Amino acid sequence: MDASTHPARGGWNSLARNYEARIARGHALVGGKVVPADRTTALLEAVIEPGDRICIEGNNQKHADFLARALAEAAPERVHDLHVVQSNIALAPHLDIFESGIARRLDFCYAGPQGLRLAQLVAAGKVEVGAIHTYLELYGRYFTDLTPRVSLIAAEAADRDGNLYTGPNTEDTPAIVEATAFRSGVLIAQVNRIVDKVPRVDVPGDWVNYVVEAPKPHYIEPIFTRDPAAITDIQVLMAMMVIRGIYEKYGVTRLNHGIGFDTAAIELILPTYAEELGLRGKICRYMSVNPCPTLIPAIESGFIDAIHCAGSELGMERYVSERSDVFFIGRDGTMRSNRVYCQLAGHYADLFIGSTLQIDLEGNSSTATHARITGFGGAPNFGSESRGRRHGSPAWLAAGREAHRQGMPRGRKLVVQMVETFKEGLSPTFVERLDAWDLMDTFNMPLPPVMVYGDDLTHIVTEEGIANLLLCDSLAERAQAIRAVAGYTEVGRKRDRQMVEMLRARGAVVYPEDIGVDKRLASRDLLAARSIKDLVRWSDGLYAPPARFRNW
Amino acid sequence: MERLEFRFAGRPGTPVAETGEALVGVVGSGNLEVMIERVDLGGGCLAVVDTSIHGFGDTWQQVLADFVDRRGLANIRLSINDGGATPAVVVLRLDQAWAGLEEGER
Amino acid sequence: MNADAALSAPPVSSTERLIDALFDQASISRAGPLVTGTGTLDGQAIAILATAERAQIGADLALAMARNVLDVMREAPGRPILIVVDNSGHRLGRWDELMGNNGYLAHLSTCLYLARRRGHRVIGLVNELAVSAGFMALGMATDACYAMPEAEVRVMALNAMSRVTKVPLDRLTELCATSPVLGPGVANFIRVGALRGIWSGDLSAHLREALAEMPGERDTRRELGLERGGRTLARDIAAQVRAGV
Amino acid sequence: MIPARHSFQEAGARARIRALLDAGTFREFCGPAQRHTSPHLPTLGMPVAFDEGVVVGEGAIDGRPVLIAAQEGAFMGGAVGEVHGAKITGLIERALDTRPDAVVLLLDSGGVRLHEANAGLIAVGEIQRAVFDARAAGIPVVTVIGGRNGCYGGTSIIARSCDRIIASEEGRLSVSGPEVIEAVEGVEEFDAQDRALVWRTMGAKHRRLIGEIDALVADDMEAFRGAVSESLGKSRPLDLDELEAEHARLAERLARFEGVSDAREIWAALGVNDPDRVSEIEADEFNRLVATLEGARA
Repeated sequence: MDASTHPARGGWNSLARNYEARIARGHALVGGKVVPADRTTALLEAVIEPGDRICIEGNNQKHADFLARALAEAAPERVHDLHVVQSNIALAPHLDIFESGIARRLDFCYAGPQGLRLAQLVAAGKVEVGAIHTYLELYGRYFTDLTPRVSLIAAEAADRDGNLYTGPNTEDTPAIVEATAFRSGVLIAQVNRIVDKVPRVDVPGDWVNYVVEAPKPHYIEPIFTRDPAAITDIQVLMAMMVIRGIYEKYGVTRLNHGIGFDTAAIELILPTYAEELGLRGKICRYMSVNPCPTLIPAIESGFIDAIHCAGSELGMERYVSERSDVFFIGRDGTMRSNRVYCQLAGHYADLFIGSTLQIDLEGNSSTATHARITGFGGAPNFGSESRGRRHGSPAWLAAGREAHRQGMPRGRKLVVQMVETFKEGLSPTFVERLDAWDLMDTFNMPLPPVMVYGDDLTHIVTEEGIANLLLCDSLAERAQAIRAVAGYTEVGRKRDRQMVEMLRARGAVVYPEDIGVDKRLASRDLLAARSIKDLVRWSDGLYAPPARFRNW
Repeated sequence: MERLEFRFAGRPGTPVAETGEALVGVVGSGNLEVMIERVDLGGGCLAVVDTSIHGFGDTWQQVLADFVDRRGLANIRLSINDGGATPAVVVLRLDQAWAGLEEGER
Repeated sequence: MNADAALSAPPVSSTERLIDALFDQASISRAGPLVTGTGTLDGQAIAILATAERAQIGADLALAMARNVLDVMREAPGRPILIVVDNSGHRLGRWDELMGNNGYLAHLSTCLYLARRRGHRVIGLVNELAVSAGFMALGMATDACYAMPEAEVRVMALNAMSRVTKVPLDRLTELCATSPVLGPGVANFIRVGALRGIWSGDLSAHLREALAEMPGERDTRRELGLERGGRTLARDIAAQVRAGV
Repeated sequence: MIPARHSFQEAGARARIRALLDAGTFREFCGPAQRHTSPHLPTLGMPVAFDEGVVVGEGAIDGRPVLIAAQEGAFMGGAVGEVHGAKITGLIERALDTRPDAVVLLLDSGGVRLHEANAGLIAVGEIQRAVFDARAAGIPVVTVIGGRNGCYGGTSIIARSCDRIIASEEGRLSVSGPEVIEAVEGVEEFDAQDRALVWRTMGAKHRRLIGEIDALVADDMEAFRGAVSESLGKSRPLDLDELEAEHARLAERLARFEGVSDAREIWAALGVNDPDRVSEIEADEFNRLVATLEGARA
């Protein structure tokens, strides 16, 4: 760190003085807040200093892609050794800057499609990984030791004063902006259009230093759209078990769904299976999740009272706008999302349910695969016991009674993994040892990259049945309960049949027939929508799916 | 492709009561078709599996043995064309095939 | 189209040279890839419907060919038709698909079928190349189809086939050596019964012979395929289904 | 609007036949227990299907006898191989012997099966010949399109060789697949990922508007059954006058739409007020639109 920023040696406002100097250099170049697109790289070279901590906004969906490319075109003699602190590494320029030496150090959450190249760059010594975080952790560190000096963000529109409208995909912007703007950092926004008056102010203009109208709208990926046509009978069976064996049993009303086909199957049988069971109004009333199109039938049939979203989803804009009783909508009529609040809401909900790639005998699960660094995203925060929670709810208390059968009465968040025993290509989901251990060695990580720890997990649902880990009294019992639902995997075939029967008698292992799930009904016929077109029909034409999902 | 054949004792000596067959499922990636037929096997059962994924003989053996056992089958021939289905899908199709055979006989 | 063709005066195609060699006398005109006219052999007039230069059969070309067949039916009832097939298949393009090229190709083969029913002998001869739908709509819509020795008939080139089927090219090439159902080539299409045979040497004699043959009532290509060992199951399966077994 | 229908597209070949025919009337020929599988697929290391991916047989619709074939789209994309093709050919030829009220072909296919390409191509030609023979004998042949594969390649030519085509909005009918056009001619010519473009160019609504198919129905078994039932016993003549009329129709289309690059231009020219909405409307509204346009033309 520059010596002049230390109070003992350079006064109390060195960050602010440094900020003023940067802004002076920037204004000398571009004259005002609005930056012509072709001057963007020059501006970045002027306001970014070597060694800066920098955030290039990259969320699940919205990406400051134009600014990322502009930075990648900067001269490495002028801009180098940057420390990148951003949630998602999703685009090629995010890594190009490491290849060229513009950046050196990286703290992030999730790498997704760039995971393979990131691993190669780490191996080549081009990227020093500080740590891989969950979203809330990284944002937490923005407000402690990793505050960005310069943040490059993306918004839908700006006015000439720099007021920003993010549209439905607000996502991570508020967290980045707040940390940067209030600690003498520089904020540069790319917008799709500069207008006279923004529809609503998501970021006040006096926090924003520069706006650039990007030549093309920022990149948005429809990553939460699951085509019901791809949901299988097996997934329907698992969804039935989740509804009867968990949602109905505990009375789960506040929850967070993962974004896979498994949880989409649950959403799509709420209006059919759960409705017939008389569960409307009793389960699934409040959700913390993106506006996944597969939620439409459940919303339309009156299951869901309210949804808060971390971000939006392409094609859902009009539908969401027209359902302001359910979604969080601005005065302008479009949704406001916010990843931090959504993560927070989900953390204190009654239940998280998601999928994973591997589970071991303690119930630890991981989505890590060899040769890739993928990271965590938000699942570990959603998928963990909320030990700071103090308010009661029927589901939380019911789970608590199972979890704490002696001593101090407590509540318990339900954390559920929903997996098939084998994945496509016949690789087993249940393993004695997670690949995460090898990954730790390969990439020199401090810990194996575990997504959800076994002691946070309460239930595993497979096509075979449900393992209720709350009712297991020892690690040995826990392992047997897991084996009992692991089907024909090696792990499953090594089950001790006697012990499994004992666990079943206790309710720690539950098979479909034990909870009145009729396997013969487990077919796609139960899905309220079996195609994207059906979702459009449910939405009364308000949902406008992206072209790639259409078949009409 | 790998061909696997399994014989199960079933209920030895059981005479063939009726004839019939049922076909369920379609061969495709991650899917399979199962044909179930009543034939005279002296009370035993036979399964012939043609699968596109090699090296899962043990798993097939166990899945099929459980099925024969669970249903108490005799004189049943199972013919399977497999495009790499998971055991979950195999079990589902076996149950559907059995239901189809019984339905055809009603 | 006519005017353009006259202006650019393309070099004489192998299709036109072939037509010259087949007939005592032939009067043909060329419009782009389409070659039509009348030939005489032993004093008998034969309608000629041909394409040249490995034509791509777009909706417009298919329609023009169908027009020609309809005209022959109206103006010269019973006159035999010789189709010289030389194409790279149907034209791949947005406009052709917008128009519904499959409908145009089907219309062309329907016209040829009707001509056969109305007593026109329809003979096919593959000159340079016949590909997939271009072979189906023309060569296979005849009473009998033959090929020149250097011609090629195919569904798809092997390397493209390898990409689509994900079978390695080496393996495909190896299999083609033994399997007549798989790879391109006139010899394979003869073995599966899609082509009657090869015309070489005295071409007029071949044509004379083909014209003299009485058209069969039934589609006998399955039988040919069985006799020649290229398609061993089709005949019996079709017969069994026809018998309702 | 709540979709609570019995989807044709969702169903497999056997379920489609069950739903279209009168209960209990179906009798299958060359069924799976006979194991007439492809001898060619195993040489390429591919799995076979006991019914070769097509179900053929006879039954009744509203008490009237029909022959019916259903391609199983989930097996090798419904592609036509030697045995698959021979089953369909034999079925259509049976019509000459039994004279049913229709032969119904449920096509769901990408065309010729490349793993036995030559046998598949000639099989497609033989099916087409059998269709013509049946039609010439006065037996209507009806094509039904509503599966995931649409109706492409050689099967698209078979479809248009029949008397009548019934399709759902999800159906597609074209000789070239979008991916093939893109691969050969480039993404500028055709972006196969742009599925709205695919359906606008090859989908059943466009085909219905330009007159390439005869009936558009919702993706609903009952709707399909009704449309097939209406087609029973109705032949289109196979004579010179009919072909001249067809020719005039096809010629007019090419002349009128020369150089057009998007279906919406065509729809507008045909009198559709809001071409952008055509893709969005349901079958019944679409059919009202078609009726209005046809009324205006008459």
